[in-house]
Amino acid sequence: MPDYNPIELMICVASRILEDGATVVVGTGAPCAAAMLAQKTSAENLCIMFEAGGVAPKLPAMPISVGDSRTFHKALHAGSMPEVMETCQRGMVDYCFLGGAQLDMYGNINSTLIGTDHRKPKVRFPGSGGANDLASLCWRIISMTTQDTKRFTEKLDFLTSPGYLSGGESRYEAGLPKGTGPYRIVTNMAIMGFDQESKRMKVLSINPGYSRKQVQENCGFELLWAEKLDDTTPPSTEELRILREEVDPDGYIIGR
Amino acid sequence: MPDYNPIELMICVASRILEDGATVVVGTGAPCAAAMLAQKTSAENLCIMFEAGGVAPKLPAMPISVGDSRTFHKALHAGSMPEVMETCQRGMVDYCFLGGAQLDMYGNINSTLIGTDHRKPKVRFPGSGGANDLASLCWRIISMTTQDTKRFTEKLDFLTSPGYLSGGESRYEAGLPKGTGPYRIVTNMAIMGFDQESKRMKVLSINPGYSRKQVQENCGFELLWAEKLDDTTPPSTEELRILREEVDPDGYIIGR
Amino acid sequence: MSTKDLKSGQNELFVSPDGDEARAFFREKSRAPEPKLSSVGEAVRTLLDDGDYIAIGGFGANRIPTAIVHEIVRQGKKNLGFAGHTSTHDFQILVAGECFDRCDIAYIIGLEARGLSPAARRYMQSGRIRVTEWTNAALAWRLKAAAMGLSFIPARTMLGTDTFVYSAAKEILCPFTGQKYAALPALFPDFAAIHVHEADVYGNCRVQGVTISDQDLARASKKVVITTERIVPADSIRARPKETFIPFWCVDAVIEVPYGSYPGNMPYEYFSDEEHLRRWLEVEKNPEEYERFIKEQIFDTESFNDYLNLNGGIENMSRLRAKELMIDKV
Amino acid sequence: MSTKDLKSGQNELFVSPDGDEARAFFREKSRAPEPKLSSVGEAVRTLLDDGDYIAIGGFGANRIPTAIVHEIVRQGKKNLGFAGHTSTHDFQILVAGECFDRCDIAYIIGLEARGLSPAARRYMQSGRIRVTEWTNAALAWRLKAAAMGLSFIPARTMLGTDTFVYSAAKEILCPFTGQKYAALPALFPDFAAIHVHEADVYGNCRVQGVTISDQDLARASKKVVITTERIVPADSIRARPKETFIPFWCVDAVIEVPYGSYPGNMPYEYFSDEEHLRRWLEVEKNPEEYERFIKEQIFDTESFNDYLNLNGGIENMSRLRAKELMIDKV
Repeated sequence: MPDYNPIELMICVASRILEDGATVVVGTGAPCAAAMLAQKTSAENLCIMFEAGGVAPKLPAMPISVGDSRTFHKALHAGSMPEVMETCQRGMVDYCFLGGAQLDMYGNINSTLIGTDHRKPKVRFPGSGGANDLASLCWRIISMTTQDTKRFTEKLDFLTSPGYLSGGESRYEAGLPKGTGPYRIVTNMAIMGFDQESKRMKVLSINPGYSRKQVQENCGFELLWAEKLDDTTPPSTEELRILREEVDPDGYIIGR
Repeated sequence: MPDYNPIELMICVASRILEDGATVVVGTGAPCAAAMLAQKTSAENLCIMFEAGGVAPKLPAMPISVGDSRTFHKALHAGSMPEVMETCQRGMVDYCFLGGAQLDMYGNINSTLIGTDHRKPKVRFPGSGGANDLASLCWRIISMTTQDTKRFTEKLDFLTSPGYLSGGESRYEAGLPKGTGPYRIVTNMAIMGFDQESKRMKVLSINPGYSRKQVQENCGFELLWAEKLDDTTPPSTEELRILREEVDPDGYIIGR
Repeated sequence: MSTKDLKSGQNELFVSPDGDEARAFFREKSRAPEPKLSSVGEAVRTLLDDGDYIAIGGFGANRIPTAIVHEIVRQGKKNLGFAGHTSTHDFQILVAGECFDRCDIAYIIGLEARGLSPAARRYMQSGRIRVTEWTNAALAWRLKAAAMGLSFIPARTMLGTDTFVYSAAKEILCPFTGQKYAALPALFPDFAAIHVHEADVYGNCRVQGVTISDQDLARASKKVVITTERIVPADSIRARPKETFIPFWCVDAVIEVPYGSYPGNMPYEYFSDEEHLRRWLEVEKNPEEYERFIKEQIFDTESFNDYLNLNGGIENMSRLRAKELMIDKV
Repeated sequence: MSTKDLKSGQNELFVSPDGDEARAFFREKSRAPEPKLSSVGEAVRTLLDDGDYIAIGGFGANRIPTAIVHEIVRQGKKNLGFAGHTSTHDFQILVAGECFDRCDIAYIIGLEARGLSPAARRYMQSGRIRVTEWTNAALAWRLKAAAMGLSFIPARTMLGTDTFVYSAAKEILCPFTGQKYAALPALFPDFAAIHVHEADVYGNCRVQGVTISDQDLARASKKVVITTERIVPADSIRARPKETFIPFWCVDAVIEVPYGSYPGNMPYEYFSDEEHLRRWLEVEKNPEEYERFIKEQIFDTESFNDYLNLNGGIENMSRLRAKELMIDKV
């Protein structure tokens, strides 16, 4: 079995979620790497989009900004931010990737602040950026994140971007588009989905080297468990080769 | 005094209304000729726009369509219909020209139908096109039209484009932008404006060769009269020369 | 102003403005960058059904997909809904086939400075057509609302007029200022045809000149057929990504149709054939002559090239090209 | 769903969304095509007042009008409102001058993959700044609503979240479908600065690459300053009218500033100076070093060329150009 680090594992696992012919809005870093890896493995015709307007570029290197030149290098289209967001709102975008400082059992995300005083927070983060928009408007939200009890929390300090809100049908009752929502959470320890009824986070698969107990202990809320719990397929030699040699040869993201 | 026909008179009179540095949306025909004449006389920097998206062209000939190539020949911008309409809605367009089959004392215009059954009219016309939009959104509406009692009517068969609606403040109470409305009606017989309070049509100036009596007799509703009634300045030799030689050398509009 | 005093247009809304319904359709629409080359006959046969609501790109006799409009008539499509937005010659052709039985009206019947179509007028005065009034901006913004994935958009047009009364718009108040607006329902056509200057086989399109409402029409419509003066290599699209006017995922079929906007104007390519358009207006006055003319021009021409040859072929096209480029008087 | 259950964001709306107020301003704004050449100092002095609400074009460290942002700091403008939309390095510079005291937030503090700005974070955690939350699309659409001359636009974003609670949006229902939307109030900035590739002296502008929200920002803003890599003849604009991205009537001042987006990326011209941006993040950790750095980089540089020379001059610019064009590794 090949040797790999947690970020390599997460990128490989996330890349497999993206099917050929789908559309995905990505940010910088690991999500972009996962989408690039997907294009070079199972999803040649995956259409990668960036929120500043870049559509289907031939990425010559990892973007530093979702608006830099690389995001529309030999692209099929260099558009605008409203155009990309409206394409999402119209229902033409299948996937987005989101991260944050905190995540709750309904897949809601905090990227705004830690503290209780909005005007004078303990720690201020960048805010929504495009995250709330993508979480609201794309069909399926994917998150990649290291798992611990601070990050996976019972109660967010601030609900920046919508997951399933308070569960059940609450997301759609709030006015968000039908059929949308969090789809997969890929951590260093496991792969989670969401229960169809309650919309609570449910572990689907455990990564090599981790136990059910560890996955729960590193989560600040009670996890649901799939009836038939899978073992996550580890990165293949070929996936790792492409990731290390073609996707991120400088090791900016995978740290090699 | 030079010889001229009624359409030449109306074009010359209308052209003088347009001041230098203003913006105007025009259609094909006489309005376009008036704007071109203004550019070549008193309003060199008049910015001519067409609703299909053409902005500030160097018109090589009279357009046949407000969307044909001539409307953006060597233009400063070839945009879109929403862009032009939104520029109007934002308050950046000073003038528009409108015509129609019927006109009432508040400057409301019918270009939709004659008859009483909307689905099966006696005579169907093209409808609003962009007329209602321009009448709603530009600051000042100008009309050029031959005057008779059928055209200048007490009651429109259909109110296609808004003038002052039922007078007074009714235009603004309907939600239309403050400070907008019909500004001048240029006919073969006279030049009309509108009373500030009642918003009824008011004769400002009578054209050479016509009497106050004729102007009223050729109007289907009671006209108001300016306290100090002017005599319309007839087209100058120079205006006619430019109109005939440079603006409409083929006589498409002025019929020469 | 209280919300209960707000007025509603009394006429029919022909297409559901529901954003979630549209999203459900768009979710299933292919966004794979795959070749979409087709033929005029196949595209109309497979993508357009009787009863659909359609819209035509361009501006009536400027950059119009004439071959597709002819084919709709030729295949005898019926009971269509039609967006009478900046329509002139396209409207005239569809009237010749009596293809539509309901119409959103902004501008119909006329051909601008050329005059009015007698046949179109007869059709619209017959009482057989269900009609709803709008304006050019209103239909443009209805398409924009749909392209944005919204079910409505506010506008300051149509207010206070009969155009509003006979529309399907509704008054609403701005929640911030109390300002009254006309709420315009999103328009998601079932089918749109757009003629462009250049497209690759995937449907990435470029146009020259004014764009009218085509940027929104391509995005708002559920199925989109592109006719193009020229197919270009995908590499050419990637060389100038800023110029991609319609991205491939909007498009269902791409067909190369040189002189495809004839008898309409194609910016920087060829001017409109004013003689031909005048002939239409002339023959429409005489029903028998009109029938013969339509048979000859549309039903008996098997391909668009046949139609071009019938109307002067390459020689005429070269003449119109010279006129467009203003080298005809040199 | 009844309208009385509709929620409102509880935070402050910094700019009036009133369409008629904006129209009254735009009515008086000059639309004469007159030369508007200016200097960085004059443009900021004459077009920007303390207390104004401002917005910066581009995307934080991509195609930004750095010279104008520096000058705002240098002239000591205070109590500004700021649209924290796709802001990164521009935000960082304005924080260095403590220029703004209220902020609409979509994305602030961060420099994307480069990390977070310690100084910006301190500023935003100080409690001295009035803040209202939004999202990237929400601010983009607020600008679009203004560009359209509307006081609001509906959107399906922010709903159900704390981002909405701490915004100034309001829930509304679609009058056709009953669908719940977030109504976004139009944003008419008092002042915007945008960097472009080419402009003529009248302010007709062209850009290359993605446009982000600048098409709407230029139209929504009451006063607009353009910095441009190159002034081009007006004839060049007329030769390609389709490419005019911002028309002259939006623009109040035009200034030629070569390398004007430095240290940011300018598509097809030069890449961002990552070393320089890293230096900012580094010095911000040490207040004394930070003060020295800001003095040296902004207050003591009399012109933008001085600033460029301080940071490697033409040689460095050539290096960044090679990187952008990907000829640095050849």
